[in-house]
Amino acid sequence: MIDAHLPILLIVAPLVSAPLCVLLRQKTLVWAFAFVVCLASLGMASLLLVRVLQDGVISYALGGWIAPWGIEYRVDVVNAFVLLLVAIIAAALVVFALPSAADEIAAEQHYLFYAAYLLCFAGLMGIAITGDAFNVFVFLEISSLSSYALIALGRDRRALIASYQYLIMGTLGATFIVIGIGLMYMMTGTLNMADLSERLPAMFETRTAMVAFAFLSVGLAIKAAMFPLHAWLPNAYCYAPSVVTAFLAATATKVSIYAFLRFTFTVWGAEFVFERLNFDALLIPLSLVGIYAASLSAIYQTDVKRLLAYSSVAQIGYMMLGIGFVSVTGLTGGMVHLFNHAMMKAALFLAVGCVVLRVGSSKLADWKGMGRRMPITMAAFVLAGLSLIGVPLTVGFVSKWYLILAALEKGWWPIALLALLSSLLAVVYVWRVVEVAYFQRMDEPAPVKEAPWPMQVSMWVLTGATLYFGLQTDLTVRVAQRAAMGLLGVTP
Amino acid sequence: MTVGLFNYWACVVLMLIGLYTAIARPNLIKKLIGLGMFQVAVFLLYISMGKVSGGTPPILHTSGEAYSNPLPHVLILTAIVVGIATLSLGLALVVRIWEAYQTLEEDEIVERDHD
Amino acid sequence: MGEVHPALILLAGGLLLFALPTGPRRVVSVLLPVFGFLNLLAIPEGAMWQITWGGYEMVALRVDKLSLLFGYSFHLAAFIGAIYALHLKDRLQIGTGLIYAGSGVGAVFAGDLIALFVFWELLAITSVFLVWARGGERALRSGMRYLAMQIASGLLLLIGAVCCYLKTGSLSFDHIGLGATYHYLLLFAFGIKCAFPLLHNWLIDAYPESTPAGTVFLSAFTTKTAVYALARGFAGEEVLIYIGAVMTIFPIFYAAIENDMRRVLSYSMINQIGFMTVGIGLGGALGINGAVSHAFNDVIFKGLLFMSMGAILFRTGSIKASELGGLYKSMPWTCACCIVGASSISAIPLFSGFISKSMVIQGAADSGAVVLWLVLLFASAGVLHHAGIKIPFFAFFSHDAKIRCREAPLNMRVAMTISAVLCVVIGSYPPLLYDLLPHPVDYVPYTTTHVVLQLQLVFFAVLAFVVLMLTGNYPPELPCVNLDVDWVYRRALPAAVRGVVRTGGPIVDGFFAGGKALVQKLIAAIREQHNTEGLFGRAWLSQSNVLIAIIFLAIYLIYFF
Amino acid sequence: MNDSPKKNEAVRRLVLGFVACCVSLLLLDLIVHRHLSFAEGLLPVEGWFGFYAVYGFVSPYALIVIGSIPLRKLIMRSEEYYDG
Repeated sequence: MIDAHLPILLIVAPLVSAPLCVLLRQKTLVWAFAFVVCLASLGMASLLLVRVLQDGVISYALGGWIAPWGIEYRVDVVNAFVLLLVAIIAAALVVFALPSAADEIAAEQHYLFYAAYLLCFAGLMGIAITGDAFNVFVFLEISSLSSYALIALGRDRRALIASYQYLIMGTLGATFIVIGIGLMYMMTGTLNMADLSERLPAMFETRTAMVAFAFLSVGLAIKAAMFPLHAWLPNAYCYAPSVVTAFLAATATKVSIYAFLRFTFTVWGAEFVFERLNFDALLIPLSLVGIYAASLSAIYQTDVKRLLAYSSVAQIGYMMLGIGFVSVTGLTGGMVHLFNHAMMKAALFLAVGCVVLRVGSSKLADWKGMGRRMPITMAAFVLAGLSLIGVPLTVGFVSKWYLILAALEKGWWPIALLALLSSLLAVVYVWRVVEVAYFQRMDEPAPVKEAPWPMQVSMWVLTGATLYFGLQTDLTVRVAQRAAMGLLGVTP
Repeated sequence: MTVGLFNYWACVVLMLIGLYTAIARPNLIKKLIGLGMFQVAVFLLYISMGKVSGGTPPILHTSGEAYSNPLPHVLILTAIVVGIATLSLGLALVVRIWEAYQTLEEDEIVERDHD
Repeated sequence: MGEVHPALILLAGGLLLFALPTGPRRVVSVLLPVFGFLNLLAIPEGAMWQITWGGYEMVALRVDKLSLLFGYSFHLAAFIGAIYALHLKDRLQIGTGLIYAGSGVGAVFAGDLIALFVFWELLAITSVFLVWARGGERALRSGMRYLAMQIASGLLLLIGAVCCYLKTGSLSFDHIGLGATYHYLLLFAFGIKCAFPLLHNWLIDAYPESTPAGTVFLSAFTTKTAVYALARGFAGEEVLIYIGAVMTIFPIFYAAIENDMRRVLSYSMINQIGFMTVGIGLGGALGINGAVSHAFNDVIFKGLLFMSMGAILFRTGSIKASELGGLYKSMPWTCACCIVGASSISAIPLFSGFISKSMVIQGAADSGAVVLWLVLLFASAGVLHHAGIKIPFFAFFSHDAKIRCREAPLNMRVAMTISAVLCVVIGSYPPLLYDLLPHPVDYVPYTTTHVVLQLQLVFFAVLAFVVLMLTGNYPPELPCVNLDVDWVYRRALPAAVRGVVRTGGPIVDGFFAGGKALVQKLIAAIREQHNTEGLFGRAWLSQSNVLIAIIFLAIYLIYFF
Repeated sequence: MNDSPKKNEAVRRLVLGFVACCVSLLLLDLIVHRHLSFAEGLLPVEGWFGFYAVYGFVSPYALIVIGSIPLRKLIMRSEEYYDG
């Protein structure tokens, strides 16, 4: 019985737990509660993926109102995959948060932190699960509002201004999305995605359709931090508490890309977006420019968090590139990279979090001799960094492989070459950190002191995942491939 | 034609005023006001699209007259709530920023952190 | 056992070594190759370990006689190397050494090009640490040059693999042959690692810069993996005969005048690989058998020679022929082992080189290639000169350099003794090795004719050396550097660029200066735009963010319109 | 090789013994029945008396005298060549 209500439970559990956190107030109690909720969500999300892989699409009518009148939650391989990803990250990070948040966030704000964390989690899951266009906006705002609050919890006063700038951009993006959705409703009279996809083709010739898609895609591009709409991201990531940075880097932009995929492929359809509007001719150059510009910026950063933030912008370029290929291989590459990048970027930011806990700074200059001082943490950083570069045996290689294969499939070898060359830039910025950490002596020797074990555990779980999924690509690639086929409407 | 679409033109003008304010004013509160205007313009867009000319309010009564589409109005109710939340969060941030920097001009704030 | 992928024990165990304290680390480092070997014995032939890698099945393990032979050889080398390195407190060398060995094992058991590529790159990345372990600027730079070549090889392999997949839809690693363009990419990829002429310089450059133990590991795996790959993919390709013949000849000229003893051995290594390459090029049962059996023996005797030179370096701190001599008094045991190794590489009957090299030479005769046969015989006499005589003679005898040091440490002596015994045992009882070869062997090395003729060849070559020495015509050992292909990229290219800039007239000058200035400007511009103060690197004000969003929207609208 | 007269004497004997070995090996050629490596007619030289001995002596001698020594003139540089 409870089985049938899995989709809604997945959203309601964290959503309802958030205010409960505020009521509980006591620090450890709140943490334990949040931990249980995240674990339960992880369980439900994995169950959902298994069910979807077995039985196909699950449709859940909210409150018993049948779609298209009521709101429908619709789970297929694509979003089951994203849901699982978000749940894994949330569960791993809540463990990390126990010592890390205790260090970086004022004690009287802890319960608020966990409340906002759960709210953000609920919002992201909501975006992924819903089959209703307007609902996407609502959940988007739930996650965004809570993430503004999460970022503002950072110790540095610059966190406030970063959060404010993100708020302006986020709201602008969300409002663009509302405009897009409103225009779609105006044309078709429905908000249900499945319904929209049936009725929109009749409107393809109209100018309204074009405008609606333009608003939607720009709005989502802002939320996904696609170059050049990424400017809110570096500061937000840099000054937020470490655990928040890791969480947002691994999930928020990824979910936005999911929403972009959903609107582009399921609602509008590849035929309209890519054949009529030629969107790919815009997307591919933009993503390539983004990859290079952001990677170059990453090279010159003096703060490790900012460096990684710019690298995130570059990595989003790779995902967009995969989407731009509009082929099963390309989309598979994009989707796999979405998953893989979440793993490795979370692992990297967690390693930074460990260092911040012990050293109190993520400035590159303070990382001298870190290889000796925190060898275990730096080992994780290097491994995840190798993954970022795309070294074989790591997940990064798997996604790059598919992207390059997709480019070659189309015969676009210059793009394949450019994508390959851009890895060199990743080598440079990862090397900058490694060089400082391993080859520069610290000014005054400090004893070896690692971060507490909960942080180590969650960091290594994610680092291990980057290695495991690099070898055992069965799960990720197969699911991504099915998802890609589903999005393109190709029957396997 | 132009007159028939008057309500939409009004929305567009409001939107542009809001956006212009957000861009042109370095003051953090004025930016929020601009953003608020922009959002409200979008709300108006929704509401006016639900209006059926000559229709009555969508309240159940016996005569079979045309009535306005209630769904956009309901949606905008949600959006208004979201807008209020955004605005209040933004203002709360502005209060904290004022406490930290003693100024509300964005360029000055960035200048102060620049070292 | 038998269920574990053979590379896994060495790879995982090597990682484990980093975590262990010194005592247990020493024990485990020696036990690991033993366990690996036992596991290898239990693996059934033809077993496949398939990993679904995305849409397609990756064959991570393919076992047949060819890969097994190399697998045995690599485990043996890892075992001997681990014993040789026992005295070290440095966990980096032994750890990376065994992971490096594991990568080699993985590569020879790889069933398809992607698995091969993965281990191929792993070989490069792990081995460079053995060069860097020596420490110092020289080793660092040499290691960098080495790594660049190795990575280039890996990239060629990857591109070749992708092309292969797109062309044929399959990635399986079987006979490739030459035909399509991507076949040449693969040949080049293998060729770099195999030290083909003009691509060989990384070997001469890096191996002598490594630590004593590091060079022992290095000598065993990288080039032999390449030989395996050639034997698997390009058996019977005629072009390999010519390449191999050149490889047997040109290094011996260099070796005779080289001062660094380990560099002499590196040149002789290329010479030996030349014999293997010729064997592979000849193809057929005899050629392939000769090539791979010679590879097997080379791992042992070349390792032995590198070990003895490493022991000298370890004890005296020098490895230059001009500074050594007369060490037989101080290091008699090392001297004896070195002579056994030298006898093996010189293919003296009863030593291992004899039973494998002669197969290749006979293969050349069977195919009727007269010139090739003469060349190989020439190279065979030449190798005797540098590796067989020069190495032991200048290190242990010659004029006494008055260096008095202790004999090599016990563990080094044990390792060298094991290798020396193996050289003699395999040389005296060939079926031990012949039974392991991929093709059935009907070749009989020990015929009266063959033994007598080989002895004649060897003795008269030594006689030539004696005559040269007594008449004072042998090139004296001088401290020097000899130019090789690396001169092109270490000296000629930079000098050419400088020269052109300096003398090329105002136009060229201006062009280059302009180009240089342009590049400098470009880099400066990138830095300026992307550093924390620059346009792309700094935080933007929210007003510009909003403006960009709107401009972007406008662009979309105009574009879609 | 002029460390001491005693040692010189030892070296002289060693060389003499070695030369004796070489000569006896050469003479074995007369006794042993040779199997040629090549199929008949391809390289008849191979069957001649002392072919291997001569080839074994000449090739390294030539290698040094006309190979390595001129090569050395061409390519030898000081040890610091690349460091400068």
